[in-house]
Amino acid sequence: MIPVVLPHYLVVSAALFSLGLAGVIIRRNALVIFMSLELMLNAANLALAAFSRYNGSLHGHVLVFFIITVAAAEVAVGLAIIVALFRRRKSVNVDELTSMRL
Amino acid sequence: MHDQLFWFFSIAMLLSGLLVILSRNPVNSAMFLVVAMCFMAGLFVLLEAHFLAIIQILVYAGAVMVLFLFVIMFLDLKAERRRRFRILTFGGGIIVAAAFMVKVHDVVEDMPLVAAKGVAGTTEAVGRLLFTRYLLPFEVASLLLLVAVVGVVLLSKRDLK
Amino acid sequence: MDDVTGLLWRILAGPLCAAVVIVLICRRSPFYADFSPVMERSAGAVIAIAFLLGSTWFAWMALDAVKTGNVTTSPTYRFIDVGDLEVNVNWSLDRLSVMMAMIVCVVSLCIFVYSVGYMHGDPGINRFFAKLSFFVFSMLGIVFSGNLVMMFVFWELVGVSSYLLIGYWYQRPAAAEAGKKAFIVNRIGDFGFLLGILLVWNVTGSVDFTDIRNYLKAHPAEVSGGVLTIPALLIFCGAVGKSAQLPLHVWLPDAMEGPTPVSALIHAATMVAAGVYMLCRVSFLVFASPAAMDVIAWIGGLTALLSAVIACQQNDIKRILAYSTLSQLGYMVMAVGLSVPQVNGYMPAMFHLSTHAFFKSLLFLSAGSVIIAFHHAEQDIWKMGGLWKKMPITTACFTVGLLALTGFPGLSGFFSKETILGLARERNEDLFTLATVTAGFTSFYMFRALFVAFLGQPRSEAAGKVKESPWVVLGPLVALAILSVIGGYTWMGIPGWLVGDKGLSEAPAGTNVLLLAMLAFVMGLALAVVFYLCGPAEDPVKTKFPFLHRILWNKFGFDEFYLALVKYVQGGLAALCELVDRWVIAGAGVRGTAGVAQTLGKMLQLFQTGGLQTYAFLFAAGLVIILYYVVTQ
Amino acid sequence: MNLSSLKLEMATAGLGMLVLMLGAFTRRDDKRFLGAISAIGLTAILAWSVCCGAVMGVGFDGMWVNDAMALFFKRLFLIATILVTVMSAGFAGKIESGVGEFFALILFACTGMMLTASVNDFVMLFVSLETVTITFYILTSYLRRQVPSLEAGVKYLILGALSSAFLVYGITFIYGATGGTSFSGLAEFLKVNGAGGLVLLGVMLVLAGLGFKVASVPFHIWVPDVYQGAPTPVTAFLAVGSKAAGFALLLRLLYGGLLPMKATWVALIAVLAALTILYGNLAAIPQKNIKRLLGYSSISHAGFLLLGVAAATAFGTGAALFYLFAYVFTNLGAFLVIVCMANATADDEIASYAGLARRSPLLAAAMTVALVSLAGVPPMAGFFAKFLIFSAVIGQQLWWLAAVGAVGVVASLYYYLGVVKAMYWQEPRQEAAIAVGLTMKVALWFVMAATLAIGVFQGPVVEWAFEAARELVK
Repeated sequence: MIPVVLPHYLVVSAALFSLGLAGVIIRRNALVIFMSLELMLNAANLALAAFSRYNGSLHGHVLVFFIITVAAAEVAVGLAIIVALFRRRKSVNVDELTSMRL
Repeated sequence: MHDQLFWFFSIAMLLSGLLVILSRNPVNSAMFLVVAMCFMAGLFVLLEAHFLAIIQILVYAGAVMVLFLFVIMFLDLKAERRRRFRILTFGGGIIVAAAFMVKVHDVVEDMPLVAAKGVAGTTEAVGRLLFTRYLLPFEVASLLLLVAVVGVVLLSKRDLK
Repeated sequence: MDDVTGLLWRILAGPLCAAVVIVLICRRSPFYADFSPVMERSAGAVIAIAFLLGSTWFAWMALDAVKTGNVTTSPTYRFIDVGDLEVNVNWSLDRLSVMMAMIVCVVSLCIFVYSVGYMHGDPGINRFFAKLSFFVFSMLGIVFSGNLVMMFVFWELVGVSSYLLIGYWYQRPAAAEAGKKAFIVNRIGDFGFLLGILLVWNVTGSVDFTDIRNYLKAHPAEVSGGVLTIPALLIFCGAVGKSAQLPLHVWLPDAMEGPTPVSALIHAATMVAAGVYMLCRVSFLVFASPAAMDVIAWIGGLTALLSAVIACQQNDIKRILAYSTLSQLGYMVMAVGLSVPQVNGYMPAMFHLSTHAFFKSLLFLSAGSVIIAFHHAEQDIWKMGGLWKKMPITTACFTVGLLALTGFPGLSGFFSKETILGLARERNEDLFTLATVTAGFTSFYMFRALFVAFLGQPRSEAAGKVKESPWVVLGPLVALAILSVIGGYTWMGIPGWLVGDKGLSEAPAGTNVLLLAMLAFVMGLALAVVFYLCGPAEDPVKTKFPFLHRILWNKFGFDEFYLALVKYVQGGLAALCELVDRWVIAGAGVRGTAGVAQTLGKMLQLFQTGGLQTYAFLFAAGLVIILYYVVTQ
Repeated sequence: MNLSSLKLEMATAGLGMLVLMLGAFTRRDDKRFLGAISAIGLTAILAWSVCCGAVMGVGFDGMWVNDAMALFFKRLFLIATILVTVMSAGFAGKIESGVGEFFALILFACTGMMLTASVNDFVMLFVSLETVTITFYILTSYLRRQVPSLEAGVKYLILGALSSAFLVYGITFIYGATGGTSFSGLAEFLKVNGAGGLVLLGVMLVLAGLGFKVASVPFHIWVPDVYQGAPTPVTAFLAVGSKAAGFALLLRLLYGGLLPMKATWVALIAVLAALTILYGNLAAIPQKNIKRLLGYSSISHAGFLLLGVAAATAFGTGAALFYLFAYVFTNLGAFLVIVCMANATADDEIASYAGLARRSPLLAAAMTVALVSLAGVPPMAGFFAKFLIFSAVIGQQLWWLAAVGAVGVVASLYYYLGVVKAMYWQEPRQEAAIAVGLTMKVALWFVMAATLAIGVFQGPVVEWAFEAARELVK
């Protein structure tokens, strides 16, 4: 078995990112889309931690810290908007959000 | 040991990730997301990012995912009804994601290999960096959190005052 | 050297102040409640005319100052200054600009006075005068601009005011549509103009007329070999739009939806001539590129012929004049293209421009006088007829204008047209032939209009009840008629003035040209006499009249050939030109462009499905495409 | 270099907190004066920035840079925010709850934008950009009783989060390749190693994130929907503020970090600019809703701005800065009219603008000035902006770009004039005159005068913009 090095972590991270991307595109439920976005951010975190390890600096860790902070804020705001939308529309499906088009 | 754990955590995390986007019931998605995050914390530990592993569990799995679950319960969301399968969106999504994956893989493959350098991401080390060099963004993040708090309160207030 | 910058400011300020003052005070207001009706009805006209008189006076002083020779202007304000690009507010004060300014002022004055009569009782009369004054301001701005950028700015302002005035009667959908069309078509040309300006700047490093001229003089080697062809042609694009040359001429006939004084001032005498003026202004640039001059000459010549042919089959009196304007503008543009820099320079073009300004506005105003007599309800010449008895002065004025336009000896148009024809004879035989044929058509369609609309018997009930217009309308007509008669004589000095110190050199081709031109005139006249003098109720070219056919058959044996020629060739040609005009150029060119844009717009909107998933997909797909293009190993 | 170099941002954030506090302690129906406080406070900060010279230089370990361009953008954001608060005061009647917070959030967004102007590090870029973006998520969905606002909010939220994810991933790769997060470190790396796969991938992902902010094709897709649904002052703020912030970051990154790979990004931005111009202008033609129309128009203006960036000279950058400045006044003028009209007619359909000239000559005039300036007709500010951009492009001999721009300009006339035509030459649906409040009147006159004045006496602004650009490009 080949030893695990940086590219392995990066490929895992890219796979997770792509999973998230696919989720954003194919899912209808706004909440699940949001979860997929979290997957994408997590993929970035993983890559950052890996780079930090192999670059020998902790800047990546700090960046992860900021990403987690921002993501938490984003999730809070996003869920609030989705809840408000649910109250008006009784649905969280994004494919029903087509009152504005063309 | 490190390598075996890496494969275990990675494969488990990716599987949970896959299940997040494939579960029809949002509660299941959320639960798989929590699982994925816990495996991710494991990977962080392997990378000697101890501080990150802890806040990954505390903030993500603990706070963020609880928020998700709370909202799902609050809105009383049921599993999605099976609907017309939209091949275009589905296929498009898969193709784009795969294309992205392939591109990143190609790029990563060509990277020069370097050995890991032993820098441990302890709370102390990260904290020192955070409060010296990264003080400015740290303060800006506080403004961001204030905005988020104000916004969330406003948007989710039930009554109109 | 006298610095007369202040004088120029005063010339420009007159109409602008008039516009501002009218907008500000001519309305209902508690401050002068008792005078409100006066303010609303007639104050605008008085203010506009008074200020314009002032400007005319100052323009005359400027002319006087230039005559003595020792004048200069100073740049007053730095307009743009960014590194390599520096534009000052500076002015051109020379023989060319003061003469153009005088023409603009004098013709405007006549038309302002005339408008008092023509627009009588119109509720928006103050608005009308404000816009008209604003137009005069912008036009004078073009005339005096000292560099290309300023000229472009005023150029656009003129376009805007023309747009506003064409659409003056906003109750008519056609008027709004015509205004928009004029504006958009003009902008296509203007964009070429703008690119041309930037190219000239790129080549010579300046946009100032004097600097460019000096640069061209100082660096003959660097600008030879066609470097200036593209810039000159792009600048010519601006003239193509504004002076309505092929293929952007489509807006001008539609612009006749505006009030007649507007048609006379803007779409006959001044604004459309701005393209020609601009070419003369940058003549040093145009003359530096023989290839560009050829293109210009041919476009001018073809426009002249095509429009003259189309005019033969028009029935709306203003449209006939509009096509005639196109045709005469074609002459001027052709003259620019054929100019001989060393001899008379742009003189022939500007000479024709000035005489044309007089007689064409005269023709339009006479037509307007007829339209007044029909209570703004009729413009079809086949519903008129017999007007000469009831409206002798109008008829006389129209005839004077007509004779001047067709180049009848002794009137102003004769001299200027002879100059152009002489030039063409000398420089390009093909274009000379073209121009002479055009002259024949010109005389044909103009006499057709005269015979049908003014002579013979009334063709409709309304035509029997017309009355001569009041003197406020006739006064300007007479003034312009006098100018149309005398404008071309040597003692008026227009050609001599334009050539300046170099002295006028006589065209050698004299009698020969004169003879051919007269032949064309007579042939056109003869044809018109044959077809129309006898007062047919309908156009014999369209419906073959048995009796007309018989007369022709009996009296002239070979006139059969002419009839066929007229009927098939000319009629067919006119129809074809009309068809090309309507469908190919207006259709594909203007409506088509809009149509293509509409369709494309609709297609692009297909992306905008409103579905979030689609958006996310497009976002990611776009990114992936970029990644695959840029990030290559 | 210390905290005093942050004084403008701190003052703005402080003002926001003050408004937040005051909002909590005032009666519900008396919150419009908060708008006045915001506007006056911002004006004071603007005056302060002009009077007392800022502390120039680089600080916070190279993370923060105060130079002429930063100051240019900060003033630009202050001016835009002042106008937006005035506009919001006119709009406040439509906000059901949280008027005070609305103003506070606008001020916080302004703070975020001002931060972006000085960014010189990817961590700072990410955090300040997110501050702006998250504030806009909230502002966009502020009318939480109205489905369009919420729909716009969700669309903006999800696509915005998606673009953030790409941005973050890009920063990750750049960090991985260069070992640091500063722009200058990136430039050093590129100079030594060239643009290899990993760093190039990262740069492209970051540019995609910024492309989302400036609404460049293919990351523009959110614009029409969000512009249409968001509360009008927020749309206006998005159109000028958020876009300008994106350009501030883009310029800073291109010249601070990516100068060694200039050839690559010039080609990329040139192509994207051309596509953006064509897309925005062509898709705008069939529009019926004025806000949506301005959404497409804002895409096309992003294209023209990118044209200036693609010229990649001090001239081109200066032209883009001037364009932004002109665009702020012009576009906000149009949105001021839309706010007044929405108060009177309750919808944003272009058909409602028919005969506006007779119902309110001031509104019609202001709208015409704005649209004509957007279309680039002299002597309005928009004309000189376009003129400078085209000069820059032609100066670099990018003929095809100039040609595409020309096509865009001609096409844009078609839809701008459509609105003008409706206002002046169509019968109004109803004759009732439209009342305009005093504040709005003053704002309308000011914006009209500014649009004209920048066009006619553009000297000082041009000088200012070009000075900033020269310092940036060097």
